Amino acid sequence: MLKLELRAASSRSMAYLSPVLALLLTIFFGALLFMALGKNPLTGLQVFLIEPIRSKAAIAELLLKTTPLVLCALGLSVCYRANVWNIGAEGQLIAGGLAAGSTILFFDTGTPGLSGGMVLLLASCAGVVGGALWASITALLRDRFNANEILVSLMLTYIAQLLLMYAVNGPLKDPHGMNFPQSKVFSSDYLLPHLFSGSRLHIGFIVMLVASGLMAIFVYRSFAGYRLTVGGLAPLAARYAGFSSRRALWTSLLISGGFAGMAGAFEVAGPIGQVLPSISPGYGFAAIIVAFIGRLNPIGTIFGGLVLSLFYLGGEMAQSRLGLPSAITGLFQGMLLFLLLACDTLINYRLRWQK
Amino acid sequence: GQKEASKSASAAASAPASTAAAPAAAEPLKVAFVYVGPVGDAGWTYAHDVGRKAVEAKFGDKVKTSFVENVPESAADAERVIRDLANQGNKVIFGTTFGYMEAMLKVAKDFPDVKFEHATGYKTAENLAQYDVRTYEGAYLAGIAAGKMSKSGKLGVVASLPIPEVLRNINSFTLGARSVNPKATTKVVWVNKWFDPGKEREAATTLIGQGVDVLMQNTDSAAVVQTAEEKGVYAFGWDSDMSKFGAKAHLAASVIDWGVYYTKRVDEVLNKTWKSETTWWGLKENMIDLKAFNTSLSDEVKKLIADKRQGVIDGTGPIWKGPIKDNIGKEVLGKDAVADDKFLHDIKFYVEGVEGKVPG
Amino acid sequence: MENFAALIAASINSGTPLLIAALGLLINERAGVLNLGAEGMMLVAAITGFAVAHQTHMPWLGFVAGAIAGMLMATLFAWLALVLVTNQVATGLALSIFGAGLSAFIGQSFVGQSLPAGPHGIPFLSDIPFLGKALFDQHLAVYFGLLLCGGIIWFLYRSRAGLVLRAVGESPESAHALGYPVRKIRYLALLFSGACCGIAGAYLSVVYTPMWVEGLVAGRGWIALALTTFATWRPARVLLGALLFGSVTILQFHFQAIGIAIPSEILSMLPYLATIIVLVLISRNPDWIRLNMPASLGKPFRPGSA
Amino acid sequence: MCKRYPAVIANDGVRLQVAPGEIHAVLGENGAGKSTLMKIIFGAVKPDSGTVRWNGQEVKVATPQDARKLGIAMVFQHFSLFDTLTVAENIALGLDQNVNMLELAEQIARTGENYGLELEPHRHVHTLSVGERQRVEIVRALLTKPQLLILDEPTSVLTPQAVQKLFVTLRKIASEGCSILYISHKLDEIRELCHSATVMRAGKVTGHCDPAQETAASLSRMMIGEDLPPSAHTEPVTLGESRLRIHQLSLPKAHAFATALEDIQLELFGGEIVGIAGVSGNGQQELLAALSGEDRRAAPQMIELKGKPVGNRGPESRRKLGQSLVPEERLGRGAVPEMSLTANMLLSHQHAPFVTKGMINFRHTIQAAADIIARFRVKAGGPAALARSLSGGNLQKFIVGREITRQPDVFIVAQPTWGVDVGAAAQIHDEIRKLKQAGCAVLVISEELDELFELCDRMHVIAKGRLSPSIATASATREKIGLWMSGLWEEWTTAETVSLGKTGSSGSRKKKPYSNERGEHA
Ligand SMILES: Nc1ncnc2c1ncn2[C@@H]1O[C@H](COP(=O)(O)OP(=O)(O)OP(=O)(O)O)[C@@H](O)[C@H]1O
Ligand SMILES: Nc1ncnc2c1ncn2[C@@H]1O[C@H](COP(=O)(O)OP(=O)(O)OP(=O)(O)O)[C@@H](O)[C@H]1O
Ligand SMILES: [Mg+2]
Ligand SMILES: [Mg+2]
Repeated sequence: MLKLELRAASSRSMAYLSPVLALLLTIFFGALLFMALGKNPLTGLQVFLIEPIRSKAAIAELLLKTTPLVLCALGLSVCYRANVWNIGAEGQLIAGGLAAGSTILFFDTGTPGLSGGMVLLLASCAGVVGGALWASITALLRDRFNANEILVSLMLTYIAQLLLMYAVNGPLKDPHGMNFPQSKVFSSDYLLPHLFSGSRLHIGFIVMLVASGLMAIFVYRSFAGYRLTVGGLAPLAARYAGFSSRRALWTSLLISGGFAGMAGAFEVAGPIGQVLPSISPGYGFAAIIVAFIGRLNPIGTIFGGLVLSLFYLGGEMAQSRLGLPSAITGLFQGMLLFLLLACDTLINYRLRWQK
Repeated sequence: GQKEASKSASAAASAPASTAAAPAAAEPLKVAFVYVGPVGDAGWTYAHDVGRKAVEAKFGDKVKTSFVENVPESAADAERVIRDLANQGNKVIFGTTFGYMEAMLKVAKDFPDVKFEHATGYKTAENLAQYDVRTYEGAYLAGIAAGKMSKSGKLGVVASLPIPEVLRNINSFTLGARSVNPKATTKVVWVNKWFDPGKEREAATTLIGQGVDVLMQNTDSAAVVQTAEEKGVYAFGWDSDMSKFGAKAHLAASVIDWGVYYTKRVDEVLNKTWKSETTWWGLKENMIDLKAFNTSLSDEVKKLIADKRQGVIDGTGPIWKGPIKDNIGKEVLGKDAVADDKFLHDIKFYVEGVEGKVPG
Repeated sequence: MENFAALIAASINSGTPLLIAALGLLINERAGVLNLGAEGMMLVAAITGFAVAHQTHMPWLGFVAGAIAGMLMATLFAWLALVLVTNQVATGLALSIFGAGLSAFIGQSFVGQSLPAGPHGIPFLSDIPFLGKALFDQHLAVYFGLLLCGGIIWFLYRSRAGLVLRAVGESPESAHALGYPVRKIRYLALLFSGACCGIAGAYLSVVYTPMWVEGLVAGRGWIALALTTFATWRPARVLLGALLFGSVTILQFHFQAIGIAIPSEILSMLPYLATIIVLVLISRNPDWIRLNMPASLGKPFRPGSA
Repeated sequence: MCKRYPAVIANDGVRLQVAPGEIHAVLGENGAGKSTLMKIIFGAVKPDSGTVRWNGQEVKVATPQDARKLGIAMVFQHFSLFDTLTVAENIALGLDQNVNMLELAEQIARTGENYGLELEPHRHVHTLSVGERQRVEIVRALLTKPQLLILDEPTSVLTPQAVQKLFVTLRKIASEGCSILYISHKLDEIRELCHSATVMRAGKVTGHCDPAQETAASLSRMMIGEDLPPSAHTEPVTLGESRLRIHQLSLPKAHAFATALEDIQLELFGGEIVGIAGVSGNGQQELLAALSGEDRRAAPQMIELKGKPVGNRGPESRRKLGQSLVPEERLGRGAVPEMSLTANMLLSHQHAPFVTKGMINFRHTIQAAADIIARFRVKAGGPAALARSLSGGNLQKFIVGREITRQPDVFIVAQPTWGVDVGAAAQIHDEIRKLKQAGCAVLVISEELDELFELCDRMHVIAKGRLSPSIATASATREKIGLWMSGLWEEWTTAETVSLGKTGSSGSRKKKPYSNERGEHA
């Protein structure tokens, strides 16, 4: 029988190999799935994995979608490092998007006021603050009342969704929009500048890259990052060292909410360009997987984000090119996360044949 | 290409040439549909897909239709999908839900030789047309049946989102009912979703619990019909025939026939006469009708409905003709005034007989 | 009066899937396993149950299929969390995400399909005025839920197996030292909970909304998880909580129908707000939680690594 | 018996024979393989090879159920009790057949009477004292009517008086024909109780003997394989100023399973080592948490560090005042298992140049970790080794080293040599004495009386959350300390404690009441 045996020290190489292995296994099972659906597995994989990155424009789309995923995952990584199980990035993203959208709408009145750049800066800040505020509800209830953050943050996601619905049905509704539940379209001054003409990839992508770098420094070089990590790995050791678990809770949730809010702001001020009743197709949830694939490492999340973004686009391609259901994306996402967890076992254990 | 829906070219080669003058040996015209939900077998998207099939049936191998379903309304995704469809060589693209408007506007700019058709919106461009259907006419006729069949005089509507279209439908339904039973009242429950059978069902159950005995819904699933069947009250099919979800409850269905419009527009593209315009068709153009009558409806009721229908079509009996008051007593349409399309597009109130307050 | 009976009936109806799922989750949590995958299990069970009921025209078979699907999902979880000793929180999240994807995938061709309504009510009793309508005009699964609750009370507090289960949740190390097969017991508890979540999922797709749509469960799995905390892991309180949540779900529509002028979006928030409020009220007292919560909840156990 | 673990051979061809009615001791150092052998006999661990013969018959004991069927019962080194269940339920779980709870309660009462092990069946275990829990374990074992009773270090948590009581019970059980396998580190106990002994070292049997015939020294030679290293001699030190003063420290329970602290008085001067003895679970953890700053509920003046009220201050501000503390749990509290030794340095080195402007100076930290590894002879794969890859003793040396290199004025250490081998223990004791020489005030909290008698100048005893007056080690006896461990001391009567208990400016009081005694001891 195959037996697991604890390694004396965790394997460093396995920590990096595990996501790769999980990805390969996912692709393997994916190929089996395509076969089961009566498609040529090679064509299937080609459409699912290669098609979305065939052209420059396609790659720009991939990177565009990577941006909110990575931003959310950056914050979630910090949370999970600190053993704070925030699964409400989706709600924080919505709150951020709502705040940023409201800010832009406030200035975008047609009369000359602040410059577009200024407004976008303000809107991004509003997004960060909005997301952070939304996350702070979770932090507050956990801190003051010991309420489980997993459930609270999730319930707040549903509530944020309805709040957004309320906003676009009420205060933010476009007065000239035939009473449809959406805001007016922002004037082009108040949209994030594009990086290349002809693609929708906007400056938020650069911000995301910079943020990943900064977060890497925060996590691995700063004492504040160290405190969070200790709190997550060994809460008692953190207490012994004098690191406040409350502070860790608040810091990680605020960082996480801030980044998710930023992602929401960038979506609203970027590709969407107005406030709609739905501004995210579940980036906040997919970011959970991104964070894990990225090893809770800020640079790693970029790779995780690319993979998940590829899955999203691949699912769309599989639908439009092969006539496969788009739900295949969710299946691939779930499969990847599962296989990753299974492969992660190999970091601390080795496989042995035993009678 | 997308979901290959047309027959293979060789098999269809011997088929008789259809109405349009086909350019010799030309590639088939590629026509794409973007759906917000899954096709399923009832409701909004299903009705569009019936229309798509009508296009196929009519033009055979001159066209090649395809669709992408479940495209979220958030502009970020819709834009990419529509752009991809344009890149794939589709020459006509139908976007079948309001939420695609901005995305189609943006993509239309970049593909001047592709014709874009957007449903239920209001923005147009050189190559972006708008089309919609007067669903409220169906609602009005349903209202007549409801007014006649209700014992309690309490009607209910399970509603999606408080946009003018839905308010118009609720109001027209009520106007229809009160035209035959002035005491009839309508209760409205909003589920804030276009498609959520669970909530639609809970809402319907609640309404029935409040004594409502005829239900209408302005949502996309058949859950309301099903619930009505279970609880022994009446309901209507919406957008498509839903009688198979409740044979006893299903009084009739307000059925949309998008095919009328789709075939006309595709024909125009084939003939190069396509122009960007705004179309709002209804009973007159056969784009909507109350169909699939229940056997329990008496001939007298059916006759009444037929008469009113004729009145709407020939303009002798307009639905929105004053005096009409809103439900707080303010007159919104003076005596003998007939509402124009602008008025209809701007409805933000409940007419007299609808209970409650418009949300928002 | 009639209204009120209908309200009670609707609340019971909407509380039932919560009750059955939460009772299952209570058992695995009592054994010390935290399974956040309830939503995923329920989704997969819902579509499986629906598909089977739809194809065979036998609703009861849908329930069986749902239970089996739930058990298979639980097995997947067990393999990771018990055998590979993965982090239970992460694994549960994975199960939920995977379940959402898988159910949408399986359900693709069933979207918008529906099932006929099944038989309802207890003969004679359902004819009693008021009470009949309020209590006895329900699907049989509702009464199954009540029986299950009673059964679990007996099992946990009166049977030896229940004692062993509680012991495993309290201290798997001690239970292991005394020779109890901890992993096997936990696996059985997970299977039971998978079956319960499966039945709850099937109830949603076969009885409650006899129709399939993506995401049909709509957060009920999570609310069921919150219910176990709310109930401080006591079955009788789960029953109470399920009814409470059931009625909150229904009340939002009721308020609209009777014309209470609160925006409907805000009313739709009620169940989620209620979950948060209840969590806050219950968790406020750490001692209470600590004395009631299975001490090993969510902590991985690997035999022989004491 | 052979049993191999990845890192060690826990049992290497072990033979052991026990006669009916015999009390047989198994002794050996930490990690010698005693518990492993017992678990194999009880079916809780599967051996790699080897056989068990029971009454001359070869038997297969695959599970504890099998063992109980044969008539083998075991009381584990670490209690296997369930806190939130009642005594009766706990006992029922140790029996294999379904029992009626009422009958069981009766049986418990009867057995209790018979052997002097009284218990209330309906109480929840978390409300019991450690001694009572031990009784639950023993009653549970006895109710299976065993022919062989295994006791793995049953006395490590008992007061000397309770140990005597237990011995009476054990002798009675043995006299009824039941064999007993008795594991203990306490050589005098073994010499008093046991008829025969098997000595183990590093997984092998190194000898059999009649313990009554041996001396403690000869026994320990068999265990360790060499003579105990002589402890380093230290020069007498003159007492410095008051460094740590605990004044009327009372803390309610932080949670249901905790012990409340009640009116604790203690004063610690530079250049002395003070010990706190006591059975575990009597408030040591709570006191330590209050002293470390992990528990900040105390009023500021209840704890004074070098004259500054710090009762409500956190660990880092106490470190800044010159306090170092070694907690009893190494993995998880004293060190983060999944982090490198370098990273673990930062737990208590949060000041420049380790951390400057919020950023970690890794070069300096790695160097400091490497220095500790070298100076304290820590066996580790370098500063990058994960804490969990170190053996218990080596990790303890690293942590003690880490705290000592902070050059503290006050050094508090809990269980300094728990599970540490003799060599390492001697090294740690030496380092502690060196600290004292350097004028540091040292507080040692330990359950090992031997250790305290060896190290300390004076001692307190903690019992039920209350702290006894201090007593000079030289005038203390085991009996007296044992008595105090059960909470029986006369309140504040001795002269020295009266003077210590008085409030007033402690800084001015340079006179030390017992410098002579300490001098003698040293
Ligand atoms: N489950 C296990 N996995 C790996 N190694 C183990 C395991 N259990 C025990 N060991 C190792 O086996 C050796 C013997 O352990 P054992 O517990 O039998 O010692 P012991 O003589 O009882 O020591 P102590 O006096 O500390 O109780 C030790 O080195 C220990 O680290
Ligand atoms: N359960 C276990 N599984 C795997 N390795 C272990 C286990 N327990 C201990 N080890 C490893 O075995 C080695 C010896 O550990 P152990 O704690 O038994 O040492 P020891 O002999 O007791 O030494 P010390 O006296 O310093 O405590 C260490 O490298 C440790 O990492
Ligand atoms: Mg041992
Ligand atoms: Mg050791």
